Amino acid sequence: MAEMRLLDAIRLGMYEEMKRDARVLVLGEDVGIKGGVFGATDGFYAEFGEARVLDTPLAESAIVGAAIGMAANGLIPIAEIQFSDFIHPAFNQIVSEAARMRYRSNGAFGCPIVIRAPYGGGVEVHGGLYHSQSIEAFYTHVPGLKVVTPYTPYDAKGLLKAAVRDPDPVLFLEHKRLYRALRGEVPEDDYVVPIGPAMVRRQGTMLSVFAYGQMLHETLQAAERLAAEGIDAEVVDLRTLRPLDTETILTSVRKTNKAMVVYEDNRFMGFGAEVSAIIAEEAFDSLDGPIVRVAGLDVPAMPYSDPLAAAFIPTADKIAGAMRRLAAY
Amino acid sequence: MAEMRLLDAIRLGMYEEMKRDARVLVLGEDVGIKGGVFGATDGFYAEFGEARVLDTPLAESAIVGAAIGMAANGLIPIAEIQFSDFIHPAFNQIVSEAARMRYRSNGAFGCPIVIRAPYGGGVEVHGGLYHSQSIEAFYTHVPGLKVVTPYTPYDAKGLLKAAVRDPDPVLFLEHKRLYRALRGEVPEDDYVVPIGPAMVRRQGTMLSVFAYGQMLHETLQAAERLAAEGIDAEVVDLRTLRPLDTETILTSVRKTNKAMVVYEDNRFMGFGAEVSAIIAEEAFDSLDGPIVRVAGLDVPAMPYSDPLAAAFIPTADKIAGAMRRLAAY
Amino acid sequence: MAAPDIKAAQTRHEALGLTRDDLLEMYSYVALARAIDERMWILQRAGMVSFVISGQGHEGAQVGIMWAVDRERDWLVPYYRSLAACLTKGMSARDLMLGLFAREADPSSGGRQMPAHWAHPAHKILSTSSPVGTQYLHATGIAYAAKVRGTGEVCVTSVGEGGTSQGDWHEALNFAGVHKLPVLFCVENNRYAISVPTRLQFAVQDVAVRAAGYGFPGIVVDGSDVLACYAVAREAVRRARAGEGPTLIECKVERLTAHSSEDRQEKYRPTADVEAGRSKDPLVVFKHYLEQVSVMDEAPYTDIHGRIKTIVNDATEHAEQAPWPDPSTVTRHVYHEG
Amino acid sequence: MAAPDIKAAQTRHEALGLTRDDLLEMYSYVALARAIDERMWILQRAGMVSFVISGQGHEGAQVGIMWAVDRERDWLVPYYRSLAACLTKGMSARDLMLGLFAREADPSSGGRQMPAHWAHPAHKILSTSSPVGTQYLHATGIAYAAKVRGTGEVCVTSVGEGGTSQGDWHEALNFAGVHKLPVLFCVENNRYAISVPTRLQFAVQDVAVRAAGYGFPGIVVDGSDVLACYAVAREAVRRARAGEGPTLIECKVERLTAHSSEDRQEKYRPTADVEAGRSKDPLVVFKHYLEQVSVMDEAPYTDIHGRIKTIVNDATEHAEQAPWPDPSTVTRHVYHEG
Ligand SMILES: Cc1ncc(C[n+]2csc(CCOP(=O)(O)OP(=O)(O)O)c2C)c(N)n1
Ligand SMILES: Cc1ncc(C[n+]2csc(CCOP(=O)(O)OP(=O)(O)O)c2C)c(N)n1
Ligand SMILES: [Mg+2]
Ligand SMILES: [Mg+2]
Repeated sequence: MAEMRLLDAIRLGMYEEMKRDARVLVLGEDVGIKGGVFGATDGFYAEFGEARVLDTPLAESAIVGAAIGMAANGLIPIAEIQFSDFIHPAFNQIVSEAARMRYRSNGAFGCPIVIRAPYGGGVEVHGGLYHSQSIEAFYTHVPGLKVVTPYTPYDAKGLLKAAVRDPDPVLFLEHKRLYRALRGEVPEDDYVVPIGPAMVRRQGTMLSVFAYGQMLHETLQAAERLAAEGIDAEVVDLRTLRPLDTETILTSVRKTNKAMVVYEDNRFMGFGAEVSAIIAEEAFDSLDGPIVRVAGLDVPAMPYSDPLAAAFIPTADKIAGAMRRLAAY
Repeated sequence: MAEMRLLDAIRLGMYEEMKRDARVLVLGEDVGIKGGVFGATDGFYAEFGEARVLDTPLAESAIVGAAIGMAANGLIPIAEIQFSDFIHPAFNQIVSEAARMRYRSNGAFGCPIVIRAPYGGGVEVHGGLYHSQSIEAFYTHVPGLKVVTPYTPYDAKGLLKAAVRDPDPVLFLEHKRLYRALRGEVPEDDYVVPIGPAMVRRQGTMLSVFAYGQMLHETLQAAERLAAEGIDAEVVDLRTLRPLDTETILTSVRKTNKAMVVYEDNRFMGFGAEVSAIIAEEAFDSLDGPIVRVAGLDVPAMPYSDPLAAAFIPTADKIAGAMRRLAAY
Repeated sequence: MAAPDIKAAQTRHEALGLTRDDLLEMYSYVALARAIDERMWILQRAGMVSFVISGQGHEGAQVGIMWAVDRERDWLVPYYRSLAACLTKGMSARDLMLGLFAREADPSSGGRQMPAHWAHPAHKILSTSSPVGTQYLHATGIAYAAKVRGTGEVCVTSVGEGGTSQGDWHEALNFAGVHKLPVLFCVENNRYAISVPTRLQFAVQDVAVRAAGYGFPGIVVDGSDVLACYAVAREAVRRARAGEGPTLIECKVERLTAHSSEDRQEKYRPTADVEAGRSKDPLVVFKHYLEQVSVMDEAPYTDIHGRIKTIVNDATEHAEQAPWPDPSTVTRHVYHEG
Repeated sequence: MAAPDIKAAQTRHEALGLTRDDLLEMYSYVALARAIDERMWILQRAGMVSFVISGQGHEGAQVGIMWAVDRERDWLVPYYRSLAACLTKGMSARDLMLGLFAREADPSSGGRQMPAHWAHPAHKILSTSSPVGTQYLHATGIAYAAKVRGTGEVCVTSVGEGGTSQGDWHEALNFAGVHKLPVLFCVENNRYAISVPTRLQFAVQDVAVRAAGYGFPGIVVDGSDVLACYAVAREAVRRARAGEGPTLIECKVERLTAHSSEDRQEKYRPTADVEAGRSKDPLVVFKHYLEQVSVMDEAPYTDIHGRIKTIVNDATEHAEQAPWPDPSTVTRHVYHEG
């Protein structure tokens, strides 16, 4: 069992799936000889060749649109969007086409594609307005699509393999700050982490905090600090954002009676709104306090200049503060 | 003061603005000689000429992208998207460009454009999967964009004129079922309905229901029926979805202590999630019951075949049922 | 295009290796497509169905092109005017009528899509959407898979001339050109995108010239000339199978009806223009050719149109009596049902 | 392109109506752009700034083209390699350095955007984003407004050859062609889109040939030849002002650095290929020309480079000492502040 980074786990997951199944291919910008701008497909070109490790023209709609056709004709494409910020030109192909192929054909045609997209920002990402965005809010609204975002290297490999084997389109979101930040145990064997179930990362009794990606990391740090203050928080890793594991969310809230959701994306209409709305409708009787959202600011995106970037994003400090207030409520 | 339909009020609003200000122009598919597929620009071509009533090539990204450039160089474009379902190819131009021009230039450049889009469905619309959709969830998540959707002909003209005069990009959503369904008083004079404030359409004491567009119509009918049963509901027309009039929402909930939101769009991550989340966080102490959402099904879109379309959409009946349950809670 | 004189004409279909029976079968498809189409309008006017969008005027080009493909092996990624192409590819009149009536047994979508959104897995006709132009990229992906899997399949797709303005159209041609993919990109240029004339759609006479910018041939062909379309498509299919890459085929056709049952074309289209279109009616032009080469006369004509009448009546009654979708199925097939 | 012999050379710039002073000024812009660019890399390597993306190799084409526009009246919609174009259009070295350091006084975005996202309302340089290709449509809209408002403005925009694969690129050329808009569509073809070579980007040798599909001229020009670029742009500007429509200008240039400070080009680009590029360095090529026509010798050279050194040092110090944005301003300018 090897220790590795999230990025390596994703690469390994893809590598194993390409070895296992000749129908699997990767396509995107710079995924070939360069191995991707983050190195997720490093070495694939030499190993699998140009036909299965395809440097596409610079056109995201074509990357997704062609992948849909490839899937219709027997391949299993893993499309890499270089930065999630650049997935928008493919919005119509994802929403109107990939996500609806099965429904509109009454089950006759499917669309087994995986769309990988590095997302998220932070001062150390230096991504500015167009290399920092969270995009899950747009895509989790789309029936027919599945949306996952791993936190641990173990989940990264397991969820990636589950995504490749899934008969429906999966948007696989990878937070850039997690790529190299943490290492974790990743078994060599062929395991999958099922798409769907959330995971309680920290057991607690006084409040439930729901998060994913980098914000889960910040939340866990905040929870540790608060533990020292005697505030015992439960922290849940949502992992799969659609279909969402409502049961695990409600079970946790019914236990702690207080709920908070943390996300990096813009607050208004961000993913936390749905989590909050589900709790407000289905666990109302269990609530002993308001459902709190801690999120990114409602400005177009994270600015580049360090002081502005720092002002945009929720940190362990901000999260801990909000948890303290909710616990004391 | 003339009685007119929503469609006529929108046409009148555009007509008056084009008369008033030579910088205003309309562009889109079939807006010229044909006057638009719904007739919203009927007669404009003859009156204002081809340069200001522009039939564009069949390309939505170009319609919005060119409008952004026109606005940067002194014009005020009203871009018509023929059906809201077809706005998606312009997603990148709207989200990455129009909505960010001001923020990314630190206030140096603006983007005064209006994007009109007929949306929504229903059995009598016969629109199927791609001529029925609600799109507000995607665009209300975008800081820098304003999103409005009128219910009365009076509001339609007033909000349209406010949108044209707004220095920022405004997405103007027009529910197709309201185009010809209702008539209402529309003054000849040059008034605007400000973007922002919501409007209480029905005063009530026992629960608050928030809605907009066609669902507001269904909700008002449901409220009348319930009144006969002694259930006195307050009904609020949100009208402007972004920036949202949080004050009016919270004031109403603090009065009735029960909240419900109705929308035609898919339930999961639909606009009602944000309304619910705001209430759950800021009016928690006032709540005597769960925050209920009544919405469209979580299937890709409204199917064409009548029985399936009917199964998709919330009706006055379904809404009344949910109101009864909440009132009785 | 003036009617070719008999000598030339005879050499035409013979030169193409088409028999008398081929011609009559091709004619039957054009005529059947037209008959189904006309029936659809009648049903819509009678209020029995709520919407119709038509392929009248486009049938000749579609039958000519589809005649050049292997109907078992190859793919079709159609658009909403591809009625004749879908018929030729193997869908039945019943299949099409079930879609018009939006019944449960509609093989295209089970009544979920508007009419004219044809699909059929058994006939390798991919499900398409309403947003114009997206299908070009799906055809490109299908062709890429055919190439890397070595299946020898060719993919035919089509769109109107207005659809060529979409970014996806460009991205598809570019992608397919880079990889020399086995795909036929057809443009059915009927001079209007609803009401928008070509002069406001693009600044060129023939959109086919754009193929040069993608590294493959672009051909302009008279869409009312079934044999000319067949000839062009046959060469394009040959190139595709030989690994020589895509071909862009622009068929000049006429829209013999309004855009759809929602459109009133009198408002933007001069009567003279509509009338002029009639001279390009492929059904008339093809029949004329068959008469000239004495393949068609009273007997086969009556016979063919008699059979067609039966088929259309049967399809209409079948679809009309077919059950509606069960409302409870509205939530099915959002995701794979394991 | 071999160095032109002196006789031809003299006639070249004289034939273009350029004086000795023009040439020296043009050279100064190329050299200043290069000097700022090189300083940016030094600062990034020294860890004083976090990111740099470079225009090295593209400066000659940009200065040549911008020399043909009216710097007061006309518009520029740049891309991230347009450093020299922005300088020539009127931005100062300080303006550019303030952007690199992301300081409050950065006129392009107040430090909100990554470096190389230049903008300046006073100089009619539109703010651009990172998504490749979107700016082509903005330039088209600006040109449409210029046409209907009768301002006589011309709009210049640019993108890399990879950007030509985007749907927006096609939609912009098509729209501009239909309305014969006053716009110069420049493509700076440096043979790579990060690591992707042109053979995987498009199937044509010269992407300029696509202009024929939009009804206007497409010109290929050696981007290391400042005068050739000026000549082509001058004619394109004349056409634009005369209402004759757009021109697509493909400048063959070389990327003399890695894609950006994040890229390691050794992995995908042979050293020989990088070396070959040096022979197309516009700074060297242009200096060589100026020497041949004895416009450049010791004196002006020392003088120009002396001034440039001062300018770059001043701009660097100025930007480095400039205040950071106030965090509280992060929420400003989402909407108009009335
Ligand atoms: C993306 C998109 N925009 C707009 C529409 C509405 N619409 C449907 S058909 C059509 C015109 C298509 O014209 P053309 O491509 O020439 O095909 P034709 O109908 O003439 O065969 C339009 C604008 C659509 N379906 N999709
Ligand atoms: C829509 C979009 N997709 C991907 C990227 C990431 N990206 C930035 S530059 C670049 C390559 C651009 O190549 P080219 O257009 O040739 O311009 P060059 O950098 O060579 O001048 C890519 C893929 C982006 N910025 N925008
Ligand atoms: Mg057409
Ligand atoms: Mg390049």
